[in-house]
Amino acid sequence: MAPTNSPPAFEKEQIFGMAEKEMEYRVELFNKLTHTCFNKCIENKYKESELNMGENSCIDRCVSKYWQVTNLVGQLLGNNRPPM
Amino acid sequence: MAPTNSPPAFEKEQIFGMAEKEMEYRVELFNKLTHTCFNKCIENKYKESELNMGENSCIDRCVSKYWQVTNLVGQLLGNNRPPM
Amino acid sequence: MAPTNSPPAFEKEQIFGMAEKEMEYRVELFNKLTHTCFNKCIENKYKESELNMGENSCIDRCVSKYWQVTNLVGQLLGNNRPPM
Amino acid sequence: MDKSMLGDLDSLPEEDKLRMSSMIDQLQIRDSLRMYNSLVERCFTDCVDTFRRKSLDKQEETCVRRCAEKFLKHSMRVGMRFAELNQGAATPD
Amino acid sequence: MDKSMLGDLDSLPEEDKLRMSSMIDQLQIRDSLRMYNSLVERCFTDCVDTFRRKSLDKQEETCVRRCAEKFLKHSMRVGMRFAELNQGAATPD
Amino acid sequence: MDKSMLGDLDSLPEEDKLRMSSMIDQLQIRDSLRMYNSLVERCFTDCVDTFRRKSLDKQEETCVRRCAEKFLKHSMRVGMRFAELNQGAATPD
Repeated sequence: MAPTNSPPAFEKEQIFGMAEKEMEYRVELFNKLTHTCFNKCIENKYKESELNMGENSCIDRCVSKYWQVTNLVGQLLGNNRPPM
Repeated sequence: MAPTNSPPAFEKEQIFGMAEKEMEYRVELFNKLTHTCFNKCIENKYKESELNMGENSCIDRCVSKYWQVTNLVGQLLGNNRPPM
Repeated sequence: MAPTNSPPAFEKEQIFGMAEKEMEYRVELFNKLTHTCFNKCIENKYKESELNMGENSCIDRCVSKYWQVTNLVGQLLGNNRPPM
Repeated sequence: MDKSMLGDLDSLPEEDKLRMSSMIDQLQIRDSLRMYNSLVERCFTDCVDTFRRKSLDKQEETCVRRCAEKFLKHSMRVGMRFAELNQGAATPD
Repeated sequence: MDKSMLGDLDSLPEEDKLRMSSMIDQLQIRDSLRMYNSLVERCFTDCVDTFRRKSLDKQEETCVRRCAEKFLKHSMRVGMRFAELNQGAATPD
Repeated sequence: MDKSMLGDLDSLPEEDKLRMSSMIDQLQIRDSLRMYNSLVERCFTDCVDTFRRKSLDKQEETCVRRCAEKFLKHSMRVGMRFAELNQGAATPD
């Protein structure tokens, strides 16, 4: 960023705009991950309201793998930083 | 709301922000309801462009049940007011 | 637009708001088209990372037909201009 | 979606009323454009399945027309029922 | 979604902190309302399939309750795992 | 999505041009981040189906790579065809 001679109000808007997009991205990542792992791990007959042991370990692994896919796709897209 | 001593401009932004989110929520509720009941009630072969009697009564009941599910889930989430 | 006597700041906000909605619409159209044609044309076993000849020509026709459906639905909704 | 479902503006001061009304207009424009996009997506997905030519054939076109008309009628009916529920006019089974 | 996942505000000047914090609040409100809507959609889609009456029957109601409770527990667990990954606490297989 | 598809700014006064251009930048950033998210969701859904370990196996990783590369190529081709249609360059069947 230019230190002083640029219009600071406009520049600040840009920075806040970027920060907002970043946060929207994180929220969307979390929501997609949550819905996708629910689809993969939870049987949709809902015989009980507790998560059973199989579902719990499936969730943990699903989150971990989703995270890895996020990093892998990020590399392919040329991002040089982790998803968060 | 505090009557005078608080920064009114900032506070007003908050109120307008809340109102905007509320309205977005209502629009999204209506759209999800519309799409879900279309999926449940309308056969997707489209042999004619009119709604038949069976479809019409299915729609009415679907809207009614969707509304009840909205209220039920709202209770579980700890909302103490109706969906609108 | 009224030339001078109207409140220009408020009016300008309206115009920028409209322009923003239009652009969001175009982005969404492009994204829905892309995802729909991927579903229709690309086999999801991913045996290779290249598009084969059948997929390529399917994509071209899919885009063309999607465009026509956009125009057709636009006419039914009473739009008198093309989708872009 | 009917504008009246989004809120009652009468209690607001004039200046806020204008702003709130403009906000509702913007939401409605966004909503109609999204509806347009999702209607196209739905009718395309349900009606178009072959890609041997680049133009819609007669049968696909008919299907798309019916799909869109049916969706609009459906949407209007849902809107009426929805408005009744909002006004607490729901009657027991 | 936990607020702390959205960013660290300590390094900002006071005025910007207020604005950023308000932005985060707005995003969280929007996110909870969207979550509410999509939870309703999911549980309705999975649990309600017959439309011979206009009221939920006992079985549908039980299904919706379980679906919603299960989703909330699922979502909390995902949140914990997600937070660990964010903090680089992930351990090898 | 190509910036040029979003509009022609040449006719605007300088100040509005700056604002409009900034708006387009913001939409593009949001769009790329959304695209990233939905690409991950799609390739994960299509490629990962077993949860006996917490790391991707070789086969899943290959599938994700191909899926992402294929989607990007697909998306570029769609963009070209879309641009042609926007410019009215569409030719009959």
